Amino acid sequence: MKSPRTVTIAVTFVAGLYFILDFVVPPTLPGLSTRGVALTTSPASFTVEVPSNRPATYLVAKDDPLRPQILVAQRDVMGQIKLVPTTLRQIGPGSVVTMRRGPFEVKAVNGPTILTQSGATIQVEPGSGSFALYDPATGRRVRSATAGQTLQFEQRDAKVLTTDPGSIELIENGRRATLKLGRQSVVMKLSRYGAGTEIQLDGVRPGDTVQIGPNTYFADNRDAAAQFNLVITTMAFGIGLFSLGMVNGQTLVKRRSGWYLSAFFFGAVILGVAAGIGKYDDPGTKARAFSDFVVVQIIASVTSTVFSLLAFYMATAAYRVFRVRTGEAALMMVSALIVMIGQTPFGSYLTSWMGERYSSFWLPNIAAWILRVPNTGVFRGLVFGVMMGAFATALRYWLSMERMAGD
Amino acid sequence: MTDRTLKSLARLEVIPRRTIYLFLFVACAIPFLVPIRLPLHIWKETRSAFDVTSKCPPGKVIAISSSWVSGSQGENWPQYEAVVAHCMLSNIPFVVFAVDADPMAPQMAEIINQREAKRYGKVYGRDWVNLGLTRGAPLTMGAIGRSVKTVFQTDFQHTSTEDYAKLPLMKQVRTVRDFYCLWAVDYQPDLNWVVFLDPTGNLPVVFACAGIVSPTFYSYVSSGQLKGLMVGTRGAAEYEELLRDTYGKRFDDRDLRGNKLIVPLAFGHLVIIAFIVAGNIGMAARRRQKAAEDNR
Amino acid sequence: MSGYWAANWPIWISAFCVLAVYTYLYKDNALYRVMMQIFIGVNLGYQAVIQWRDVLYPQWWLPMLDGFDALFGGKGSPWGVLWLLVGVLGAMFYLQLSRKYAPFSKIAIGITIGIGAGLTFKSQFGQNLPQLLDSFKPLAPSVVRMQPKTALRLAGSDFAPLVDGSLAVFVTGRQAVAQEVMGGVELWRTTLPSPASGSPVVSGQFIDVPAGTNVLELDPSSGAIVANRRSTATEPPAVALEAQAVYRQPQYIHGVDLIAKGNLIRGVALRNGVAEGVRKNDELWNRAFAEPVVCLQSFDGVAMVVGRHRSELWELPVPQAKLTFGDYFDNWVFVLTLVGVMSYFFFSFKRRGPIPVAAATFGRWMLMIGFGAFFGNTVMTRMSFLLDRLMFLIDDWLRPLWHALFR
Amino acid sequence: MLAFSGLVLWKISVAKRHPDRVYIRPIAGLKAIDEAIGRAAELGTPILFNPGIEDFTNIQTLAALGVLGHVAKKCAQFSTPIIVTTCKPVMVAICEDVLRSAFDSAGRPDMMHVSEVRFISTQNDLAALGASALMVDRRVASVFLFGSYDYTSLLISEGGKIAGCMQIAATADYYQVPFFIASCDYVVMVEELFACSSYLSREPVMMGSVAGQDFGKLLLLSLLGIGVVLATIYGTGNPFNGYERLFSF
Repeated sequence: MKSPRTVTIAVTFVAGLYFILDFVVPPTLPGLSTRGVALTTSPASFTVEVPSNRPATYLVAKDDPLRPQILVAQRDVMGQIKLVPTTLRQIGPGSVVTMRRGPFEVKAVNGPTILTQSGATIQVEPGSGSFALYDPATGRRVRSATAGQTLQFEQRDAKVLTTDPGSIELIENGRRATLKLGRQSVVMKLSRYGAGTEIQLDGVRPGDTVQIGPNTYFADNRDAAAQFNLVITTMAFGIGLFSLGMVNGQTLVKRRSGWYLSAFFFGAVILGVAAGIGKYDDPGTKARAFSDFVVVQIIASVTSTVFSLLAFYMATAAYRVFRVRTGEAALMMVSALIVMIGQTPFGSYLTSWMGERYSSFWLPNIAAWILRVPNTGVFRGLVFGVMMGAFATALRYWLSMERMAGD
Repeated sequence: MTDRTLKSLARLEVIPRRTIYLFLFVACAIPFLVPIRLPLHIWKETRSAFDVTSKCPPGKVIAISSSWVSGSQGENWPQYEAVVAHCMLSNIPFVVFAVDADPMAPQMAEIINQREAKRYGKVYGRDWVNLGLTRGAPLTMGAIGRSVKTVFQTDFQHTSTEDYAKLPLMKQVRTVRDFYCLWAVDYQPDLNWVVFLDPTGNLPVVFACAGIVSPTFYSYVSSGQLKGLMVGTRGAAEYEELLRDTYGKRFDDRDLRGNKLIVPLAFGHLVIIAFIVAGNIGMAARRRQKAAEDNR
Repeated sequence: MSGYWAANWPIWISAFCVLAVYTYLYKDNALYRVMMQIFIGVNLGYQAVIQWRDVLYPQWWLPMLDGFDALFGGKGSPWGVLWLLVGVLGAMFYLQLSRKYAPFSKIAIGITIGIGAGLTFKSQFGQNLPQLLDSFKPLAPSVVRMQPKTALRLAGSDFAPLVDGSLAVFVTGRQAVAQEVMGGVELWRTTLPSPASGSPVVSGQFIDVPAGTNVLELDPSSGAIVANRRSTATEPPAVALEAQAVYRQPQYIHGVDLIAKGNLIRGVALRNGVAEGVRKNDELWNRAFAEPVVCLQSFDGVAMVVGRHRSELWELPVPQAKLTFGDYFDNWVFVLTLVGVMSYFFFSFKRRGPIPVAAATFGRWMLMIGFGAFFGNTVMTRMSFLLDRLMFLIDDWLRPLWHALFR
Repeated sequence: MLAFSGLVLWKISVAKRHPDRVYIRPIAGLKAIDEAIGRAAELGTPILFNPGIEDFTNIQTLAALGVLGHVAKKCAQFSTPIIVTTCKPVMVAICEDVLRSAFDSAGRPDMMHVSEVRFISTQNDLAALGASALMVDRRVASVFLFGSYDYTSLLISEGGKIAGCMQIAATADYYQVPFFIASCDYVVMVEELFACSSYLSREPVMMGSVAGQDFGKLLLLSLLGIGVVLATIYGTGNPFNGYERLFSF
């Protein structure tokens, strides 16, 4: 089969390429970006249509107390829907957003219109499910506004019609210029060190050195890429289940030796599934109590017991390996013994008679020295070597040079 | 040396594994039944961890990232216990959270919190808050630093973190600026805490880790990225010793796990060392025996 | 006794699990095998539920449903439908089970391998670069004393200049000059109607410059005079030119305090341990400025030294550790170990000559010391886990039993 | 990073043109592979291969798969069955793929029937104990432990020791190397793991990449030299003031 092989090479390359580019490519490409010192900005704006109301345009300008904070509904890693702040760049015509504005102080209320201290007017829509006034101090909903109150309001389910990213006036190579931002422009604020951080247009202040250019999308999609990776590897979990089920099923059906073990296995799987389902119940319920029992008394208990088996193995392994056969073995033994004794109370017990003056020869201090100095040297040496090995191996696999599958 | 002593000594070279297992088991069990005390040497990493925590000014909280579960409770339990006891003894409020951990992690931490709170008369919500579990390190770490309540909208019992009647402590916990320092207690704490939680690098970060991974962290302590290090049970026992020195009577009347475990630990090490020495004596004896036979 | 059983039966189950695993230490036996199968089964069933509920359900299934919902008129992003494709890709793993379609499973495997390779570059580089830079250790006391470096020259000022973000405003006589402090680009220069009599300050969105009894309001982006008003009672009276330098130190860079006297500036340690071996009030460096200092302030990793005719931005040196003989010895050991270990792992060079051979041999020795230290450290951890189980058996299981039986 | 990739690719191309010019130092543990497979063939029992505890996102696992391919080919020559154990479900598919291709290329597709890939548990300690049990049940002659390991290294290798298997281990997880030294017959240390598959296959691509990797290390060493000299002249950290802010990961 030739074509799957070619396809495989291609997808391997592309999958790796994303993560490499994400690492290498800056948020905006240096060649295509403008760099200068900002003077003034004209604010970005967007037009939305809310249910039961006419389209309205909002400016995203600083110093405006009614400047809308744009939120979109998104699922977090736990699957819950949360309102997360977003930027104008990430919403486009058609997006459904929630806008939070305020807090503002109410000056007067005139029917459905609220006049704020700063002179702006707000149209209240009584009875509309998509509009709500809040008290920012308590977070509770307020039915009607009265003069002197400090309030905040939220407009849900607003549909974005158009967006205007705004423009910026800057000094570029000693000349003044006005730059109109594109819909996907990224504004980076450069700092004395490093590549800079992305900021919003209204966060630009006179004197800031900014770099403006097209979005390279890699940084924006980092979360989605991680999610993709996680999902696709988790999907392979079923193969393990299937393989184990096959092996145990065959043993059970054909009554091979140890078939009773397989019977226990299937029983245990059912128990495990039940415990897993119970885990998501609220604390206090029976299912949850059962799940906690299985997790704490069986899974946790066995896990830590298996962990502790290693202490025994360690003892026999140490007994076997630490023999003064060669100089190297002796070195390994001595350093292990010092570290072992130095970490227990016996260490200082045996050597503290030397007094403070020779405290650097106390066993705990020698042990600490071994850990801090030669051990760090060895560790770094190994790490650098491993890094190089990992780079080379990764390169071979990425470019499908490795004949792993023997083709 | 006679041939017979040599011969019996040479048997030390091949001690059956079950004998070693038995000796180890018994040696570790004895100190549990017969109380023994040994003096402790306090390593400078532990001392600096203690000093950092002690200096917490009023109005600040200590953040503890407790991401361990029963698998590593042999070391992390005493460590976490010592840190919590320290916070409660010196009336420092703290918040606990777990990032990218097993779902059991908040419960494990809460068992210890409740036990210590009973002892020192502390109240949940006022003296500590357990914020529960979240995922997505290292990006989440930065998000916690920017706004604690955005990441943790509820605590581990689903109480809203803005419900100040139930959780008055959350009134003063907003961003990383409200933290005095971060303790990360885990089998292998994530080094990303140093970089992501407070990008300015002003927040002291202290790790409590398992002994096995500790060699990787010493270099970060010497470079100042970590302000202290609590290594395994030994670190926990030393920390308790420091608590005993500082708080005297209020702490003195009991043993936490660190002090309980450090003596059996020393005995276990001693058994292993004894067997290593025995093995070498056996090897030397056999060599000599062989040389004597060859000469004959 | 019945009360004992009601409270302690879970402990008995736990203890039974622990002891069943420990029987393996004596001999491989049927009880151990059965228990192991049960643990494997329980764990697998539990994990299967968790993988679905914690990963696939929130991160794949729900977003996909949201996508379909959006496609048929719901809100949200229709792009979620693409997760269906991910599902198809994930299903390709299962083609491995069929002989005929097995080559197609390589596409899914290729993607995952590509991701693995791509991630390696980023993770290895990110983890190890700081390690490399930290490995540059001095081997002898340094011969050069580090001094602040001049990063930028700026305009002079009669009064403490205003620094707001990256914008700095200097006033000399009837001139006000705004420069940004990253590259020194001049934004504007304004001639004032009367000589300035104090430091400019930020007030709302404007910059206030005191001039006699009046206050001039300047637009920060163009320097245009927006208003010329009498100073109000709340504004402090204009400060006369001071002989002593004015400090404004919002940031102590690297834990260093700056002290100016006449035209000499000294960097002094703010506290003990700013660098290893440095004590509070130790002088770290001093440097003379060309003229008497009017104002000294620090921000963003630099210090701004202001004189009447010119100002400079100084990059401050990192405080150097005062190393002792012992530290240099440690550094030698560290560097030699690192080099030795790295050269031990050269594969494609034949080792010729005494130096490479000696380096590799030394590296191997140090490697053994390092391995010994790893071993010693691990013993402590493993032993702790064993003790934890012993403590469970003795304190949680046997002691209550003893009490129930004999008290 | 780009420079290093270039170096590797250049060396690979050199090795492709002049395969004889590239030298690779023999790695002690690898010579034992033939011996281990031979032992299994004599006894007529299977060998067990464990590709570590990680999945393909760990580069060591990928290196181990290279070795698995080689071992499988050798096994096909001797008609020795292979058991592969793993604790990552996704690795089942990948390992089967490697085995199938290796057997096909050795002209023994029938070997797939006697060999198997066993997923044991997602919990890696249980997987290690399960593998130890398999070693006893199947009377495994030789055990190959290649790849990334954590604390379970001793769990699995002591299991093999108790079962009396001949064991060859290789890992780049340096913490585990001492435990393998303690309980295995041959240990391929740390980085040597990455050179393994090159040494075994003697393919120009692999040899070249190892040579490139060595040049990369030489580059790193010279950087280190320059850095140390600068640090000695200027004192700690100074020429690199603020370097950490250049890289925001």
